[in-house]
Amino acid sequence: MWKFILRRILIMIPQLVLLSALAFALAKAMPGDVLSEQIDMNPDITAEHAAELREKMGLNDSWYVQYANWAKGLAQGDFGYSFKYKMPIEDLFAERVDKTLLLSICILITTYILAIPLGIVSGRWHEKWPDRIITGYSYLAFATPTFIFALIVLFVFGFILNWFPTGGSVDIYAEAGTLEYYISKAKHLVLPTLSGALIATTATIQYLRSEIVDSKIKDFVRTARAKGVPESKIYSRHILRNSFIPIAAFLGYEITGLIGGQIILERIYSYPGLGDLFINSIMSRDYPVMVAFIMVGGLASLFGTLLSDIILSTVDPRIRIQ
Amino acid sequence: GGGGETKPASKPAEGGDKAQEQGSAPFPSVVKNDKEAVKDGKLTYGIVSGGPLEGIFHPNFYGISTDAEAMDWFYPGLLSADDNFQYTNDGAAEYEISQDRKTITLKIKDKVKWHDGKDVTADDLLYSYEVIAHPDYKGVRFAGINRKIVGIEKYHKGETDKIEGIKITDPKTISITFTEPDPGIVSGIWDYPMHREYFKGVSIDKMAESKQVREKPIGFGPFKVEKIVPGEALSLVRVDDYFLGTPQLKQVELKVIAPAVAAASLKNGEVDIAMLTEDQYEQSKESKNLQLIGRSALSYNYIGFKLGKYDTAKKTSVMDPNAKMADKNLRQAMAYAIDKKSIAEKLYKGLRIPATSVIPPAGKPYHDKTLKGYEFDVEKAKKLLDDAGYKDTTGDNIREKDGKEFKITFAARNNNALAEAYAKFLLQSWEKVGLKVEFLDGKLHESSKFYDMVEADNPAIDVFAAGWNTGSDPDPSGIWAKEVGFNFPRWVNAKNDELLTKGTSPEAADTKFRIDVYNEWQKLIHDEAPLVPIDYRYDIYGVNTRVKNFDKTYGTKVGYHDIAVTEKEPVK
Amino acid sequence: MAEKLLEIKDLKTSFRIKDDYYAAVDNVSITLYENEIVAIVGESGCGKSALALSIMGLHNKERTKLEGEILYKDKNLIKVGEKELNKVRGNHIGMVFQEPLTALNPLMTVGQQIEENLDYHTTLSKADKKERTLQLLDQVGIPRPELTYKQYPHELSGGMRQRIVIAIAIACNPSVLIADEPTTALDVTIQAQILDLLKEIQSETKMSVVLITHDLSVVAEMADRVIVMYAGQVVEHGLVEKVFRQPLHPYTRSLFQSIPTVLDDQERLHVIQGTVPSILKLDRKGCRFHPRIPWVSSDQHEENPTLHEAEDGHWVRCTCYKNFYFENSIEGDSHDITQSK
Amino acid sequence: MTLLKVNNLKVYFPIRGGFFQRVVDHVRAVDDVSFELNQGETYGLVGESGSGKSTTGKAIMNLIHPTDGQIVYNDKDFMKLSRQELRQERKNVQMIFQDPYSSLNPKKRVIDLIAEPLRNFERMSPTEERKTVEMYLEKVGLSPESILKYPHEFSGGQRQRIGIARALTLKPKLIIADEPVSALDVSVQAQVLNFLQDLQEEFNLTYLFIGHDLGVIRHMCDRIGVMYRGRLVEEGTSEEIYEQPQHIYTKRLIAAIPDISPANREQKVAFRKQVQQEYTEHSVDFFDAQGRVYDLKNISNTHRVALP
Amino acid sequence: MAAQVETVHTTMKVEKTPSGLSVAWREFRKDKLALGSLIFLILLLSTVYIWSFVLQQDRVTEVDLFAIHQPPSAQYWLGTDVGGRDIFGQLIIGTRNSFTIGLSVTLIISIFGMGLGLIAGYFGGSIDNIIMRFVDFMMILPFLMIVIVFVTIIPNYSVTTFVFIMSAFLWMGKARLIRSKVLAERELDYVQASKTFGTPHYKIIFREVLPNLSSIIVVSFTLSLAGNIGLESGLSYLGFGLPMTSPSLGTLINYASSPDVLQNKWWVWLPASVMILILMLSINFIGQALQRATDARQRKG
Ligand SMILES: Nc1ncnc2c1ncn2[C@@H]1O[C@H](COP(=O)(O)OP(=O)(O)OP(=O)(O)O)[C@@H](O)[C@H]1O
Ligand SMILES: Nc1ncnc2c1ncn2[C@@H]1O[C@H](COP(=O)(O)OP(=O)(O)OP(=O)(O)O)[C@@H](O)[C@H]1O
Ligand SMILES: [Mg+2]
Ligand SMILES: [Mg+2]
Repeated sequence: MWKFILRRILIMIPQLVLLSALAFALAKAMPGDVLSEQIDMNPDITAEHAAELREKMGLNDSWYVQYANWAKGLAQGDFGYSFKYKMPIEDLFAERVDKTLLLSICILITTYILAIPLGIVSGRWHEKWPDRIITGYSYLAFATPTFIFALIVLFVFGFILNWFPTGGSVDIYAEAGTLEYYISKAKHLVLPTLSGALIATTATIQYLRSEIVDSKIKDFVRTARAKGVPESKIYSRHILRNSFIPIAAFLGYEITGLIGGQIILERIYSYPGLGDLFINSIMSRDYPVMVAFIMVGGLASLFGTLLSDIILSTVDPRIRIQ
Repeated sequence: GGGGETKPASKPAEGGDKAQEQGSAPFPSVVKNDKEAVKDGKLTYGIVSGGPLEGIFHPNFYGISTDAEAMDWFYPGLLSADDNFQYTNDGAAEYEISQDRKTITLKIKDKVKWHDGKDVTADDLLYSYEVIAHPDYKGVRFAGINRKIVGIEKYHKGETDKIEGIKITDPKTISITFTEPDPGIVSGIWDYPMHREYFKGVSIDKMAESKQVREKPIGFGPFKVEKIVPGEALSLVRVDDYFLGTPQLKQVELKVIAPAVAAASLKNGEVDIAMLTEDQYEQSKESKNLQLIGRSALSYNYIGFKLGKYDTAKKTSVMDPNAKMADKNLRQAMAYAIDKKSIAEKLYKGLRIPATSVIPPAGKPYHDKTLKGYEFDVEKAKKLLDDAGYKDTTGDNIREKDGKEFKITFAARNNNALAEAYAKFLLQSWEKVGLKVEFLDGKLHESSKFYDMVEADNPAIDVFAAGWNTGSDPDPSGIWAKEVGFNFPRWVNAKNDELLTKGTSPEAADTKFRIDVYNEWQKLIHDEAPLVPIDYRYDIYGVNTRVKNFDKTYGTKVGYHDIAVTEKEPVK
Repeated sequence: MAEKLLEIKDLKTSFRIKDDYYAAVDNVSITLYENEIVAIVGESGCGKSALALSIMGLHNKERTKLEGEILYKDKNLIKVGEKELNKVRGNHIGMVFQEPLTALNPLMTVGQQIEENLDYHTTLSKADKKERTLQLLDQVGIPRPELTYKQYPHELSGGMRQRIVIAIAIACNPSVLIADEPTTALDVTIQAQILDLLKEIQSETKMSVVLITHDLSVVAEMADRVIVMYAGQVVEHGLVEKVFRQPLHPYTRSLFQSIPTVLDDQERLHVIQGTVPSILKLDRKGCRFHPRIPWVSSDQHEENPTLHEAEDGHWVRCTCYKNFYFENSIEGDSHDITQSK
Repeated sequence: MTLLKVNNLKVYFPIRGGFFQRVVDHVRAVDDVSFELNQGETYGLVGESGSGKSTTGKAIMNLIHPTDGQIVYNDKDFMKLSRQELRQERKNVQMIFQDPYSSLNPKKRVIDLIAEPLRNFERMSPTEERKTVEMYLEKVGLSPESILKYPHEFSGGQRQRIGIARALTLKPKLIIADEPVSALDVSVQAQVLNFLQDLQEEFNLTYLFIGHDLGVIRHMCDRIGVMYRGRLVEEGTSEEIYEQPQHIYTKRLIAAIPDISPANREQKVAFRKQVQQEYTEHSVDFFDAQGRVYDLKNISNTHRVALP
Repeated sequence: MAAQVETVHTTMKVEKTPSGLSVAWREFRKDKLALGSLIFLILLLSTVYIWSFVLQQDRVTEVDLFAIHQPPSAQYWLGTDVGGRDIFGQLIIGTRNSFTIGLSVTLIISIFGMGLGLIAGYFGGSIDNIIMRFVDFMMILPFLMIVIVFVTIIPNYSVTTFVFIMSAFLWMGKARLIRSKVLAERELDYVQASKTFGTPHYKIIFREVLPNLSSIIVVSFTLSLAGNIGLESGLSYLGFGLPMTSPSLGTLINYASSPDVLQNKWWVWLPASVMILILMLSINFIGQALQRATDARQRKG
């Protein structure tokens, strides 16, 4: 097992190197740089001054020189410095990553909490009315653009009904560490989480449903029935456990999307997470941040796949990693 | 650019017009509320932004206007200005100009204290210069007139560690000497001190990320930062011994709200004040619990014509007589073809004003009121074109130049929701007078890319639509002088050079003289039309009816410490 | 004869296909007595599994219609509810399936799967259950029960798996064991072992075994009685010695003629024309075998063929058996059907 | 006359493992197997599942590349031939597959199925081709009208015949039949077996008949090789194998065959017990220290047994 | 000898199993929803495509400052947008564009993914290894980010380039799917059989294996078509959608990001949203019916 993980991690290294080079080349291929944006409508900076700043930031070097410098830094554990946010990227990420992760995990968990029972009902009563309703819902969710749904949720529950806060991650007056603080945090998470989760359920529902439909007619289920196992136990012990395997394996891939995956929600709910940072870094040509993002994203998906494989091998005795 | 340049407080200009007269839109620039203020009120201010705050709370380092908007509450400049953007002595410091108009001497008032209780000293201002001019400094604040301080370039190159032109005579007095008597000395110097002691031990390249800037910013304004929730909110409390008097409000919360919810947040009282964009304005117009105030911004949107190239080696713009847009008549015709009024009133719902000159009305007294700009006149446009030899010879309603196909390429930014309609409308307007105009690459461009192309004189671009923030200093050299890189039209004109020099000459210390110079200059621009201003913008604020003394008038004496509320809770 | 255990009366199992029901088991009546092995033989598709699954109530309820009676201890298993049925299944009637790989849950250990049966039918303590399981594993000839107890199905060979399936089926000492082609998927040597095992268990526990197979040799070695099915019906039925000594029904006789055995040295094998008709196309009137023996004229068949007791305890359907002959001397060397357009 | 010689055939499949997924070991699917096929005979390969029967067949067919050994057909060593030569030679050896359902491409019509080998090797006009196909269809007892039908429109036995017709089009001398009837019902099985015998007579075919049903093997084969763990344990005529098995494994295999006569029931059980006992007692004598089968030794002209 | 040459006709007929197409058709006839969807989709799309040729794109995208945000009326059937442009015209052209995009992307990724999947699966070994490592690498690329970068870099950004950019990052799933199926398929005897007849590899791949994957290809095609129709709407929200000269459903829906439009000007965004929904649903229903047809197990009784 450990050998397997280690080997996989070793394989990641060349992929990441390639990825970073690609990211750098792409970043440099984009027109403009971090100063172009700051110049926008600002007559105080002269073009000459801008040129001076570019030189200072090393923006005039060719991409491979910048890449070499960056790689050197990375080797020393330094991700680089954000030109735009004027701070080291580690700190920049550190400030926001927890919020994005928290939101994403809430969404992920809620998605599963919603999708699993729905998928089960749908699969169990396949082609019956509960299945039709759930399938209908999941199509609707699939076809609805996130931002429309999020806006509607926001207006209905935030403004019209006034049940939940409409932006931010926590009430500023709540004292950190107090119960009130955590309640406030939780309240702020409700709407973005729901908006994200309600329309993210489709894949899981459909997957689970078809897995259950498939599992239902498997021979071992018939064996279980022949043993006299009651129907409810047939589901809980036999059908569901087997149907969950692909879902569980999927978890790893889902984690891939956690980093910077909630841009739209974060924007609508003024939630200060990584998503905006990501778009902004592209818009403002903040190369080091862009590259760092690509790297972290790539790393996350690599670990996600690894995690999927590990999960799969732990839940499915047939796949054992030596 | 951002809000750092304009000063929150100054006394009303003598005999100055009220804000209403700055334009034709029906907005007051101050809220009206005669009710009794509630003691120790609490107010929520919404910072409208599509993303989180960057959280760089120091004038020397911040990058985006939302951070600046927050800083307005706790980190003003030392000097106040009047509605002409000339320094006054009402602020935290008084000033004096030397005879030769090369030296400005600031005296910081006694009760001006940092939020940690320490006095704001002359040395703190010096420190600020030492930082922004330092070779390790990576921000963009070392600009404008401040580069003309004696010896500062030497310091900037790292050749010396003293700035020759800045002298401290006593702990509260500082004099700054410039190499030439630039009129900008009374409107454009860097007057944000930096707490030297507080930043002790922080190296300059690490300042922007330091705790002193991000977590515990210290200013000397009416409110001080109590707590920051990174990216989303700040809570401020009043500074009881603020030198202009104890602020009325006890507590202020500044929080980021998404543009999409700004109107709704105002309407249900979630925030008391927030800036509004055009489409939220529509929504908020009807809200009973709101007053809308506005002021015309120090900016204008324009279409520019590429007339030449920037010669990097010679560091000057060079006009190309064969440029497609070289014909003045063509440019004027294109200007006449645009229905600016409809753009302002229909597309922008009256939140914009048709522009007449390249100094916006807010930049008075230099704004030339007599200029009428190019008023919409299709016939005139057509005639101009006909006369200049742009005639439709093929009968397809598209003009040819001397019988040859004539096609103009137009570049525009995609910077807001209406940008597409705006740019498309311009295109159609030109088509209506028979000019074939196409978007560069068939689409609008993202801002960074747009400026990159315009600045690099992308040969494909003939016409471009952009905007400028003029800042409070009327000197337009930064974008009009032939040497500067931002002279995007690459327009070179002897008269222009002359007037620009005149505008910053010692005589220009005389406002009257300067007004005349710039009026003449504005006319020149109008006639030559290297670029044509299209509209001026209004900054609109939605304000809850319980708010009192929120005044956005330029040069107002009413400061943030005067803001009060007349109800305990926001009106819904 | 011993006591009746299970009595199937006029069982008709029909599947819904496109809104219509088609019977795969058509009026089958079988009585199972204590302590005997009854074999059911027939070609693929003649309804053997459908019958077995009907007894266990394992058909998809929505698509299957069961008519007739399956009486076990005076309870009609067709009529009782799911709960009652579950008390019988696995407890009084056990079942062994054909494919030992798929019949076991890949995610549960062998131990868990056997104990699951005990969970629902006994009140044994945990320790007792484990003890019983180990004992069962030993009984079915697993060499190291303690080890196998913790293993997963995929870690076992085919023969071992089939032993586990048997262990599950007999965990609660059922009085009836239904084995649907328990050895078809296995090698000859393993088949012999499994059959021996079944036999051994049967003689130890005295339970009754219904053995479904298509291999007549297996029947010869194992069964006391044999039931020959064709197209959903029982066509011949009797004690093994009698049927094997003198098969009566044309179908049974053809079957015997068509298998190559180690012993006989016939040059050519008999070929039964055609194939077992699908339940959709089946002509349900008259003798169902008659299309496959076209040379026997139709008046030789009964109009409504019934089971006749040809000799004591030896039943055969339709009168055609009396006049049946093989077509020519090289028995039935005719190629079967070709497509007529 | 010897048609095919398999000399010291070895097929090893690598087992990967360790940190870099290197080959750590091999599955010796076929481990040094040699036998010969004479013109016109049917040679049977039997053995339990996984003993390497199919692998041997596939290696002869070049579907699997042998690790080592020679396959000499008509005195030509397949391993030494050039690609082109091999392609031509290969026509003489054809295969019938176990599963009549999966061995016919369900998306192709009968004509395309049967003509496939022809199209690869012969240039024929469409009419010529059609004629040939119809001819072979008739040979296997299917009406020529079936030519435009799809495989799913046929019964298992008919499908197997289509497969056989297809193998015949190249006029092979040797046919490798890998369990050609084990997926079929008894009645259909009889039909196919009879048919294979008829063809053999007509075309003077040689069969390598792979199977695990000992009844079928006995019925079909002249000589039989018994495989166990990739090795031949015994080889001889049908009589020799069935009547006088010498190797303990062969004995066990024979003993396991159920007897069709109910009367012999007790006897059979006793016999099996006896063989089993013999096996437990003496099996060590038949395998070397590693549990590997010994090399074959002649005990008569036709009979070879793996004895130490 | 004569015995086996002679053909014996008997009265018995072998059950005729229906071919793929007729199974699909039967499935459609069973499933009223799918049949309805199919008919509806054909009608809708032919209307849209024909109509969009009648409509002049230039006219539809013309800004009219005197008709901003008009509610539906006789002149503007579905009102106008922020630039006074006719929503109905944009809806028609937008539907055409969005569907064309969805279809093209799906086609490209199907062909490309299929090709690689076939090669990787059929040959296996190191070819498979190389291709799959490439696929793995493509999978870790941050899709959104790279798309945005490309959208910015590419000078002539249009429906065509959009399609290619999207396709470049969406084919991997297809390749994996096809590969896994081919891996299973190539073990089947008919592939082995073809090899023994000396059929060259490329013929085996395209003439033998590929037709047998047709049903799964068709099913995955329809399902991803449904998904790809709304492809640009998310990107439009972030400002990287299509230029206004090519109206799309995404652009129309994105007007809803202005709360005023969302709350008060339903005619701007709702029709496009509904259009996406019904397109997706009907394609989905068709896809599901096809899936049932390919998957006999799920076939309705
Ligand atoms: N669930 C079902 N739905 C529809 N038809 C069915 C179903 N199960 C079986 N059949 C049909 O019923 C007939 C009898 O099938 P059954 O499985 O009982 O045959 P069998 O004798 O067990 O054959 P085998 O030897 O192949 O197992 C066949 O024609 C089969 O196609
Ligand atoms: N491609 C392969 N890779 C690895 N091992 C293989 C491969 N093909 C076969 N084997 C192994 O080789 C051995 C022999 O297999 P083979 O298929 O020849 O057996 P067989 O005698 O034909 O069995 P059966 O009767 O089940 O068909 C088995 O252990 C099998 O697992
Ligand atoms: Mg069966
Ligand atoms: Mg085999």
